[in-house]
Amino acid sequence: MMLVNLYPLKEFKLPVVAECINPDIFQGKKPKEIEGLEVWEGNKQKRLGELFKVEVAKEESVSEAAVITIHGDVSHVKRIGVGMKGGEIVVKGDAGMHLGEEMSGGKITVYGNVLGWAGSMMKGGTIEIHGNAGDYLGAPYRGSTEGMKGGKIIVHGNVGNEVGAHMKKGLIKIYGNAGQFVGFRMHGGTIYVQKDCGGRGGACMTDGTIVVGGFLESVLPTFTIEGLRKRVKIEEGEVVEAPFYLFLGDLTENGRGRLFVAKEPNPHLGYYEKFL
Amino acid sequence: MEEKPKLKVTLLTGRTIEQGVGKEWGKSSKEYVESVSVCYMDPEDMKRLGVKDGTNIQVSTAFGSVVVKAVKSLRAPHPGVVFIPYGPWANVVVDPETHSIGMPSFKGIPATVEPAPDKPVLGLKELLKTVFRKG
Amino acid sequence: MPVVKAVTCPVCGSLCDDIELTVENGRIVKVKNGCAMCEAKFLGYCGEHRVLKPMIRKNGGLVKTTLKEAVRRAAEILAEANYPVLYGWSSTSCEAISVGIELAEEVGGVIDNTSVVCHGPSILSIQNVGIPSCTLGQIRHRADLIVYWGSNPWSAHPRHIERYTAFAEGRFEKSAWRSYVNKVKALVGRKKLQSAIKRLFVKKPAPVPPPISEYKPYPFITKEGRKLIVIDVRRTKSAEIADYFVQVEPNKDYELLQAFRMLIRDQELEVDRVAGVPVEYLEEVADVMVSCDFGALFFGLGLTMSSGKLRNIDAALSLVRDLNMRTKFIIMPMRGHFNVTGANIVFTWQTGYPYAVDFSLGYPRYNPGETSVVDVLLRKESDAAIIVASDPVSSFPRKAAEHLVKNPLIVIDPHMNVTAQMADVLIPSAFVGIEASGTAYRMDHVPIPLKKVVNPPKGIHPDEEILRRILKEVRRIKKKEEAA
Amino acid sequence: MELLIKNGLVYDPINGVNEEKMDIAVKDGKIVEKVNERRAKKIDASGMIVMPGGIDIHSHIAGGKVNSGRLLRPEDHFKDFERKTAVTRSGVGYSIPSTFTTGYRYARMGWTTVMDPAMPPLEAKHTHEELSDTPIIDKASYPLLGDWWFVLEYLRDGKIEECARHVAWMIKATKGYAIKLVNPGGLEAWGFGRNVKNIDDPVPYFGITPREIIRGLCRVNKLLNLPHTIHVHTNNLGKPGNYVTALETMKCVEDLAEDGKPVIHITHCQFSAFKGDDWRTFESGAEEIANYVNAHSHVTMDMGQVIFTDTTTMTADGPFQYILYTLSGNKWVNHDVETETSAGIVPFHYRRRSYVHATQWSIGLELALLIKDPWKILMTTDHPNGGPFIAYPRIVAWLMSRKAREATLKKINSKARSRSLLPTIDRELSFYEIAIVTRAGQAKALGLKNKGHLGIGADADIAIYKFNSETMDPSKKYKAVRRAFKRAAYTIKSGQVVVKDGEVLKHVDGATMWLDVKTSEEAKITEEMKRRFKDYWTVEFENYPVSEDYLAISQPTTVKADV
Repeated sequence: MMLVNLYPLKEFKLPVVAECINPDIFQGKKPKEIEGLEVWEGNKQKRLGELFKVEVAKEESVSEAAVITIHGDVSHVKRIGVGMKGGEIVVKGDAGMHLGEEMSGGKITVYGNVLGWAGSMMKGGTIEIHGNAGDYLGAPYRGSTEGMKGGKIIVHGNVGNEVGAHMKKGLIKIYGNAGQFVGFRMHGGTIYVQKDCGGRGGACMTDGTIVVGGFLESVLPTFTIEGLRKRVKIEEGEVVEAPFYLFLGDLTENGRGRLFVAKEPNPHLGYYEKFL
Repeated sequence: MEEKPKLKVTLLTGRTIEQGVGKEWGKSSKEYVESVSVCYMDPEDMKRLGVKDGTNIQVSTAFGSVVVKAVKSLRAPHPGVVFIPYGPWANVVVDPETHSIGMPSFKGIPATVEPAPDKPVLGLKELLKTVFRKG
Repeated sequence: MPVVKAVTCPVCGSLCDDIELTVENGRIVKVKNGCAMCEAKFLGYCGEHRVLKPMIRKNGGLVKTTLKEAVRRAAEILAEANYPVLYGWSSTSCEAISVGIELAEEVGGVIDNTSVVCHGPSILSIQNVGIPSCTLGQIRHRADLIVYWGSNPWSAHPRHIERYTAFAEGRFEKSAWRSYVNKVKALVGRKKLQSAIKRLFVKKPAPVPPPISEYKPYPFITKEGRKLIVIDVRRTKSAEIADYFVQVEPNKDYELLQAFRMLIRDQELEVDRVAGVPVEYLEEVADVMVSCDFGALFFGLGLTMSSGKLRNIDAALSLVRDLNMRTKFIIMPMRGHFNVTGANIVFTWQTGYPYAVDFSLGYPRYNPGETSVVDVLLRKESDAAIIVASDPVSSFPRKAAEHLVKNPLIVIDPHMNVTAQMADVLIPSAFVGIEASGTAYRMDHVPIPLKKVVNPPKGIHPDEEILRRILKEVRRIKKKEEAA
Repeated sequence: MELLIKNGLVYDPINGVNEEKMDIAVKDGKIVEKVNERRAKKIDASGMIVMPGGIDIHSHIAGGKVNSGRLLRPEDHFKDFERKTAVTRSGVGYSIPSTFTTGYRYARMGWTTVMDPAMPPLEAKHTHEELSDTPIIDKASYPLLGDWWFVLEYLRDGKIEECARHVAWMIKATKGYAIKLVNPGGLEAWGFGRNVKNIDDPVPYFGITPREIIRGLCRVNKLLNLPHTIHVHTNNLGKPGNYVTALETMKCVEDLAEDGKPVIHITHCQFSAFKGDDWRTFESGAEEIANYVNAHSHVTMDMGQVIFTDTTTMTADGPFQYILYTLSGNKWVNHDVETETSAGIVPFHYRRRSYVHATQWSIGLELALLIKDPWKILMTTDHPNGGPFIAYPRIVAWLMSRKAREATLKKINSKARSRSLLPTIDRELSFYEIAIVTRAGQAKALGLKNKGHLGIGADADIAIYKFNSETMDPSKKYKAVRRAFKRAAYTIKSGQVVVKDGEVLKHVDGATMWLDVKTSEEAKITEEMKRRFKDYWTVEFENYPVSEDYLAISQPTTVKADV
């Protein structure tokens, strides 16, 4: 296994674009070669070694995928792990936008917060964020309907708006709160928000599952109540044992999406029980 | 001590024709300043708060606090909704959150309004000096 | 006295081009056909707040300098910057915008226009849904239903209704204005007509439903001909001249729009009210939408800026798209600045993207939220800025403006506006559309020429010319650096 | 500046030159008899093909509709970008490239003249602003006139000469090059969400039929002596069974032809050559169309070839685009233009595995191969409707090589493959014929006297491709043909070398061509027009025309009309 440690040489102020921080790219490269990889700081092209101290800790076998550990705040560094197919990235600090965009395998772990578009257009692999995540987690690029197609994103803190927009497959679990428009226009897959959720959850969804464990201000008028459920399964080995309202929608899109909302924290939804 | 009346409201900011006209006369013009350092309120809300047309009030949000003149809205009723025209005064209190779409939140911001008859409405220069320490 | 006809008004996105100006001794003395904002612009543009000399900040204060020196200093700032912001562009000509984009590319900066804080969200949703639209003449000729949603044309686009919508005269649809006028004719003499109309405008009691708390289903208008509906959180002046007004609870437009989408497909709602409005009432409005021959929905910042932002527009666009299954319906954003549409258009043809374009990697990248100016400022990433024909310090939230002001700031503007007062380099420019010619795009994408009516003050150049000089100087500096 | 291209294998069909090893001399932007050998810059073209610069008779590259398509599709651009270089501007692709990139990409393939085929007159300034920002290539644009209220009313009232004068005025006012008709009558009906069903279905409120519009404008075109014929996008485009409409459209002007000269151009004919009652029974109508065209001489057409890729459809045919939206569920832009026309945009992905798409691909090639005379069927993709123009090298390969066609046939929908006529067609176009369908024929159809050939006095727009046609068989080496056309060895525009080995060396402006149509009775229509102007449009009369300032390089051609 190849272990690479990256230490930021300074506090970044300008945006840095560092697509090269990717286990597939580091794999089999010598420290000098890694230092020589292309990055951009603001409008200047630089080498990775100019911004990071590169330390190759272990270099035993070339066959196994690399593990990259970033020590420090890289919240201004964008596009870490973009398109990665295997290996692992660990960020001990905050990470910038587009973390793990279009990744298809491997794992990214962040012990800190990340900005928007983490796991955007993801196809496989795992992203685990121990802090908060920004907007558009797992959502596609502007104008695109190619949402998340696979893989798993776990966030232990809160997330912003439009989590899992256009999602087709895969799983997003949020153990904190989520912003508005969770699962906007989603077509499949599962999104679980353990705590509270901003409004408009499931807007324009056509299929897939959204589970809200906490407070949801209101359900869109374009959803219809389907029934009460005693428990909801999130994935293999994770079941939430509590009564949930089940809504179906979004009817504006002739959707069959399932929106589970915990009964107990949402007494205002008791209104719907008359339809059951 | 008597507790000051305070009103929880939703703050909208936006265009008015006065601001639109004032803007064309120039941003340092009296017309412009007078058209944007005001807060339109529902007359019932004003009664509740004990302020008259022209009384100074302090509008506060999670992002800042600014003193402007209360003006009786001609578009009432809209209880619980106050309106400040676009401009430097409004900017002190609007929500900078863009939700990653580039646009801050200029409308629908939770705010409180309280009478501030003793506090002055800052002029443009003073306001800028206080906020930016430049100019 | 010479009268210049068919002048285009450089104020709002309606871009009225029928203005007649009387010019006397090189000054505009009379404005015909314009609204209040138009008059203020043409009569007041050259007021006391005009900047007449380039200025540079020295020891904390702005001091006069030469154009050459100001251009040199501006070019230096931009050439040295690692992540400059180039912002504004909606109140200048397409020709100037074009040079601005070339400058942004040359200095590897982020170029953004004011649509980012007005209809940027609309554009983002257009990129998801598309937009069924048309030019304004189509509405004038054909629309028998006009809806303004979260938009107050009376204040922001004063002649919109009269020129293009409810009160305009079309081939297939007659002006609803006439029915008002006829009423007045019977009462007053022809001479007093104008003032009577004014009175009618101000005093006409509109059939306004009671406030939200006591909403009752209201019998819908059975009016023949064109119908005008206004939907807003406040009873604006536009709402008063409407045939009908729907008052929506603040921040609930999304729910209302989605509910309409269901109703126009004859689907049932399980709730009694949406956004504070009883469902029976909404059903009536939905019926009117479905049964019109040609409907037009105009939306304003009331939709793009309230909670839900871009997705409010997503819903509005989807609603209108869905309505086309039943009838002809179009939708159009009410664009504010006179050439904000042009800024989007020029940006798009040159870079592929309508605003928030980042050239730092040498090619156009676009992702509002990431490459948009307010976000760049809030993340404190930029290290210099040039502002052209805009006043961000008076329109951005304080936190964003603070970072803008902290770094070297170049301002090109005819006026001593709020941002200009914070500038490190201030270059006064000519008023495009008054002192300089060019092209602007109306809110419906129709290009209209801007006229040069009078000469600018001595030594004052159009934005285009100033930007060209800066670009040339930047290239000179960069060449020198490369040689060194 | 003088230039000498030596020892190339020259293909110049207009002058009957077929693979002749000869030198081409260039001076001051024109082809000349000879130049001073010592002074001239020399290009060694031995073992290479030399042709006139490519011409595209129908490619949506500029204007409101194209730009709305760009705006609509950031996801189309973000992975296909071009960095700024010392000589070129940056930009993006893919199916709707930004203007600078459009110019460079055409030039890289050796194309030097491109016609934008759909200009809404009210927004003509926009088209010209973009054309002026499209470097290197020469261009022109066709104003959309088939649903213009003036035309409908004059033709309804039988005032053909009045109509002609107004059309002449309009071509001048918009700086246009030809009369464009799109779904004539259908676009006016679309103003109220309707359409016309066939060429004899009256236009609501106007009392005129598409047939009358087509015939009327065809006669106007002749009265005005315009260099190109009317350029027609047929009614019912994109609908199963529409080959009948295409045939009727061609037939309806048969009697207006004289001396065997073409009087109508049916554009992107593939989209109008559908047989069947619905999408299930859909099949190719190419044979029927080809039989008609082979038997008549009054028609030219272009292919509108489909490429299997993700592209963006955009036409002035609002009702067609709406149908495409309902079929695909993709995002949809509609833009109707008052008193004139409409437009629609829908992103579209042509898939090999789709029966309909694969059959469309086949139809385009069937037309090009079954129509015997290459001067009658020109190569286009109706960019970006069938696919982006950067796919031209692939189409050239398909036309020249049975093997190339078979390679693609193998990968398409099996039902489409079994019904395709392509396996029964052995024809393979020669380079001489390729030079016709991509250059000479295009120039002839457009009436461009100085383009599409390498005779003395012609514009020195020249493409040189690295393919030795003497030693290599394009039928077998079709991949080499593709490579050669993708990156021209040299592109010469107005006598300047602008591309070498597929790299752009120079950013130069191209000209915008337009017609200055002189009517004998100089239009007293102005007063009349001014009056009606206010009724019909929402801009002032004097703000309507496009001034020459909007054209980076203005290149008018004077045309003397018979009215």
